[in-house]
Amino acid sequence: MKFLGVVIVCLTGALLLYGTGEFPDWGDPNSPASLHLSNDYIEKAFEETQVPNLVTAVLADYRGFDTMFETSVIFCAGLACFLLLRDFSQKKERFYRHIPTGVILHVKNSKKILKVGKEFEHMDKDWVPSDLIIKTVCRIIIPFIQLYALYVVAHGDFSPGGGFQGGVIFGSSLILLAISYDLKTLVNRIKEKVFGIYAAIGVLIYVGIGAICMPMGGNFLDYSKLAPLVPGDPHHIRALGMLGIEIGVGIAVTAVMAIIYINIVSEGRHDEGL
Amino acid sequence: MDILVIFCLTIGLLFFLGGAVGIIRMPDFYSRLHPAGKLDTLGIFAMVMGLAIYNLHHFSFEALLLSAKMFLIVFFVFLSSPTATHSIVDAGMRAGLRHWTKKKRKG
Amino acid sequence: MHWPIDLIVLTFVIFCAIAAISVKDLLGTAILFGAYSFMMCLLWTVMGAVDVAFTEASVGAGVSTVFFVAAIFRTSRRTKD
Amino acid sequence: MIVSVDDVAKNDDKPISIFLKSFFSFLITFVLMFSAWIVLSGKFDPLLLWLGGISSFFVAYYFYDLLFPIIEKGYGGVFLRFTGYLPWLIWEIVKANFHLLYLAFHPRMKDLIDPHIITFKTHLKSDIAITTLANSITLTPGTITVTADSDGVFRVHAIDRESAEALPGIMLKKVAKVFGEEI
Amino acid sequence: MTDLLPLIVAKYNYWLYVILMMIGLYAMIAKNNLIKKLVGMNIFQTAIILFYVSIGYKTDATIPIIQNAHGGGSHGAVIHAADYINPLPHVLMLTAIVVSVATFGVAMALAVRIYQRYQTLEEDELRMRLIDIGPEE
Amino acid sequence: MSTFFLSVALGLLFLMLFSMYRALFGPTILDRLIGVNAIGSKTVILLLLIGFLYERIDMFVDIALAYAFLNFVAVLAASRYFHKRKGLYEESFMD
Amino acid sequence: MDNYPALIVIAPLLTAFLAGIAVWIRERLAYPIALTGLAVSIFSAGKVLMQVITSGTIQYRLAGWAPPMGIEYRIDLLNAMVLLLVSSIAFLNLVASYKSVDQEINDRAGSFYTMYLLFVTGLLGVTVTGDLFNLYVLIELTSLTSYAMIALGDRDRAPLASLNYVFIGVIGASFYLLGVGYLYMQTGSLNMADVANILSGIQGSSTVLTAFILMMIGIWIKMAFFPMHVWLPNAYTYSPIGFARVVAPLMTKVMIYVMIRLMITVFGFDYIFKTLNLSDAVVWLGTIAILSGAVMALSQKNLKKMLTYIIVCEIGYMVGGAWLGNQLGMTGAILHILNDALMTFALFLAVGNMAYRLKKLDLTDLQGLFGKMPWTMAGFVLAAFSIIGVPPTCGFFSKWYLILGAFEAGAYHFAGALIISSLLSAVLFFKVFEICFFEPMSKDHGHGESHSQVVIEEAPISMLFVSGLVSLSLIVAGLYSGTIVNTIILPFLK
Repeated sequence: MKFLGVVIVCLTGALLLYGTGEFPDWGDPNSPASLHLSNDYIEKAFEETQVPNLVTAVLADYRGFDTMFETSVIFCAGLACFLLLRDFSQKKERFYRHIPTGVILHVKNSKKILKVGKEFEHMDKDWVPSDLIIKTVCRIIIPFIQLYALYVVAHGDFSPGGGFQGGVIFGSSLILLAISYDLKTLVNRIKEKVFGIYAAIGVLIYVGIGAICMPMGGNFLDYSKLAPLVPGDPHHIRALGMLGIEIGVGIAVTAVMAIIYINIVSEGRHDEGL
Repeated sequence: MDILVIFCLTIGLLFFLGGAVGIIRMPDFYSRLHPAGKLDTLGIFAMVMGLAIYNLHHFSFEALLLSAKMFLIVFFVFLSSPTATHSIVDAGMRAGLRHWTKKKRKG
Repeated sequence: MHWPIDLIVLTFVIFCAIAAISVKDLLGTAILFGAYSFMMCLLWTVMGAVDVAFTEASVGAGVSTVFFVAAIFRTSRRTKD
Repeated sequence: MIVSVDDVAKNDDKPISIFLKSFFSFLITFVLMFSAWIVLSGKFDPLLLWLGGISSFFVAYYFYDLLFPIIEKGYGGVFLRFTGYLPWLIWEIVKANFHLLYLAFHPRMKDLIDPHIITFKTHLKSDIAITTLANSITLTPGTITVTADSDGVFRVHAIDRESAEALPGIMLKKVAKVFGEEI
Repeated sequence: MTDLLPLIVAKYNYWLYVILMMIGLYAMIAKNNLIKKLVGMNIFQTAIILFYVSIGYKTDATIPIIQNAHGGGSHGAVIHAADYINPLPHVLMLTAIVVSVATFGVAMALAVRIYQRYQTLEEDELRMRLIDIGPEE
Repeated sequence: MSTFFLSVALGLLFLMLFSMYRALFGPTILDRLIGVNAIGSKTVILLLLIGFLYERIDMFVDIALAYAFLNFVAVLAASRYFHKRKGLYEESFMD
Repeated sequence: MDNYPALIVIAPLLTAFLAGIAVWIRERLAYPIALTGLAVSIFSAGKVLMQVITSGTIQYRLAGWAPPMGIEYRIDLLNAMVLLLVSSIAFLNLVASYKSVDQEINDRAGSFYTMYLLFVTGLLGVTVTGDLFNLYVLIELTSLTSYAMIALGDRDRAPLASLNYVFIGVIGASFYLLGVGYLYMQTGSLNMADVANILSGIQGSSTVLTAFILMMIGIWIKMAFFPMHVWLPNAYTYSPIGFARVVAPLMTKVMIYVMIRLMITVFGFDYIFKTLNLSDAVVWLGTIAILSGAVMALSQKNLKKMLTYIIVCEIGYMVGGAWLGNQLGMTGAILHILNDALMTFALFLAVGNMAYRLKKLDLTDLQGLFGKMPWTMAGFVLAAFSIIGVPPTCGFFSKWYLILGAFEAGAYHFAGALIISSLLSAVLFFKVFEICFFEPMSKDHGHGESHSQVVIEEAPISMLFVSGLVSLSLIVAGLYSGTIVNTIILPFLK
């Protein structure tokens, strides 16, 4: 297998190097790639969409259709993790802790499930007391990370960033919550159902905004036709449309990141994790 | 003004250099964490300070906010860097890594 | 103007890539993979692709590494090559 | 509003006061978040300000209990004293950093250092005070907090005798003063 | 030497991308551990992203975010195409990164599933286990 | 000034080599983790410096900030692994 | 109303997310939602086909931007035909799979339907789009859904087969993406028509050649053309039957459509057959693919796995036919996309019916099935005849075109391989019929009581109905193949 691998790799490498022979120089401003379409984008995009970040303008407007499927792909990944790993069966071996006394109960193979609440709480199998310092610091940092994520989503038009990046950062703040406390804190705080619904709703916002344009008399995703629905300057309607879809993307990505993390780290049982 | 910037950046670079040398030279994992975790933190502090001062060259309200934003980085690094260091040490302790001592070397 | 930085970072990237696939411990692979993402992010910033760099910073440094560690946590660190 | 189990356990006598406390913590979080938004955004577009308000509200509504789980009197004083504490801390950090720098570059470094672990007990109660002390210890070079539990017991890894002797000492006193606790 | 330098500077990005790609491809084909293969897959994908981003780069151009959009000359200023880096490859690569993360997540989930069932991630050991199970079904 | 920034950036990259050595050859996993953590902190500064080189610093601060956050998350996750799974494997680089 | 082209793709996409929400609120709603979405899609596809036949190529600008800057849909006769085919097969399979999904994945059926809709969306999008990069994203959407769905099948082997598919699929998609990058570097554009326009000026470039090779290899990996076919048999065999029935007929066919689209629209015949001299080699590869597929099918013991090797063999037909370099061969290849999709679908429907009752599909388990499930077996026989190429069924006609094309191009080896493989598949299917018909069940008495207690009866009516419908359509398609060639394929190739 190793030998075969080397042969295939060398063949591919040779082919690719052969292809580089006629490349224009790196950074050449007059290469065909930076002349044909890109000049049109750079010169017209700001004027037509009022969005200074050209990448966002192209991503969410000119090639918004790509981005829609990209979001679908993300949704799909979350759904796939759910479908593949989610395990609804209850574990027979359980650990409980009596909160007032701190006594740990080890229940083997019983059908009766203790009521979890004021007196008892669930316990992981390899239980580690969560570290006080990490816990406190994360408690302080997490709201700021979340605010920052929302800021990134909202400022996708003006600075680098956008729905996807903001969603990922928000998702990792939730992951941080799960790491610094334990997985159950996250799962109890935000239910699985909520994540599932949000993941779908996020993409639905995107597709929905696109679809509304059709009865308004435009093509799919043609935000300029939304002007009658939204108060404000019709000049900025495309920027507003982009903001709308980025919020959708952000919601979907947040939920999906959390779903993937929770399912992988707990093998789909949603009880204990990293 | 420029001199101040250059001074800050050089100091920062010096701290980073100390951190880098410390990482290479220290005998064991725990003592390596000392330069890595802390000299770098101070290095970030010094360098961001220098850059923030440079940013205020053309003074305006926006530039001030931008410098504040840079200091936000310092704020978070000051919070998170010791925590990360602590967490790594804790991991090392739990993993059962022995720390280097002088006696061991002599005996 | 930026090409010296670019070249050095690119060399680091290749070091990281080689190391990541040849370390005999999957957790080490995960950590080096994180470093690989850092370098990639830096590379894209040098080339002016700020959005791509942002995405890589958020994905590679944050989520991807965490998923990786989570998967290793649930499987095993052992590897033969 | 979400009331976590801990809160209920600690003050289950007056539900109204819980509501008020959580409302206050919500309000403080909101204000803090909004000012953070202003610093981050740097733009005063009405649309962006609205979005900032909504975002801050969102974060504050769902996660207010993270930043300020229990509101007690005298938070303002703590903030003030904490800002007074910071310059001293930074000065300590800088001073001690040069010491470590000297260690790192010293040709016979291995003779100078003597890593060992020390343990000491304090009477700090609140999480935030313990965390501040632990992080301050970690930040001042030569020492790293290994563990710190809620009883106030610290285990510290020190790189040489000199840094170890400075502990707990003056730093503990300062931190205790900031958070108004006994040593 | 003075002639060689411009030549190297002009093309090294493309050569190194090919090397990176070969590393990834080699790991995917020749490595025995499934997770190592996944890492190879990711390196392979990033190599492609590197290629695209290299296409978009222009010397002496700034990042593709219009300057002074809200500041001084909001509408009067003419935008010169040569001043800004080509945004299109960046857009494409954002999509590609997202796709690669999604694939990575799904592949991780699959790896966890396989480990649950077989308690190993080494390909040769997996093959042995499959023989133990017996032929079809 | 921009030449100075460039040289500072190159100096940082040179220093990164040291951390990189620890990350690539570190005898234990945790040494690698230290190396990567140190690389991360240098990267934050480098991002800012590149921002000054492009003279568009306002666009690069965001990335650096995100970086400072997320580096922390990754390191925390990796070290958290040891809180639950005991034992340090012996390992050797490239043989 | 001229939003039909968008509706074809948007309707299943929109309903997919509605179904995704329904999963968490009321899981039963997911199925009717999915049905509605696909029905709308079929309706729009039919409308679009009519429109294309009467008034020529349709262009649809997404987001209202003109083509090279925005993404456009460009629907000509070939597109429209494949669109209708894909949406109707997806719809019919959804009707048929209600029961089998319940049986196989009952606790998360709603999510299965969501995933299914996304898969179909991907296929439809791949077919309809006129943009090279959009094609990549949609291929990845299709692949990602199929990775997940395949892994849901057989508990022991499916995840591993799926992970292997992930690795190979990612290599394929990445090669395609790389090819697009090379093209973009030379042309600066991503729109197919625009790229073709620019390419006609720079044919000799080595970059374009590399791009062409990379894209072709990528697509071949995705369609499991001969040397890259290793992932296909395992992946399709172990996938859940409700999904195997749709992925087996559609995935590879759509990829062949993509190949033909790239050959005709982007690079152009002149470039491929005049500038490059690769066609002989590819036709030889096709020949080998046909022969090896047929031989390997013969050696299988599991019915489902046997059929997957037949798919590999059929891919050889189509790729070889398309690369013959003449009109007859191309006509045969395009007609075979249609016919083979129907044939494979009919076969897998029949297999699905069997699997619903039998659970195990080794050839020895099939004994006496003609008596137990007569209608299913009738459908199976019809589909088998079509694969062999017995005249009134549609398989005969496309093979006829392919053989004519091979003779015209002088590729006698290809024609020979076609005939040999027909004979081999005749042998193969008659072996299966023999087992199903002649051997009685009596042997099983000594085996144990469990086997004889399971009363095997005919499949549920919904599955049977679809199976019968599709099998009949094989004959209909055969009888009308002249019409199809004259109204759709020949005008398209002109």
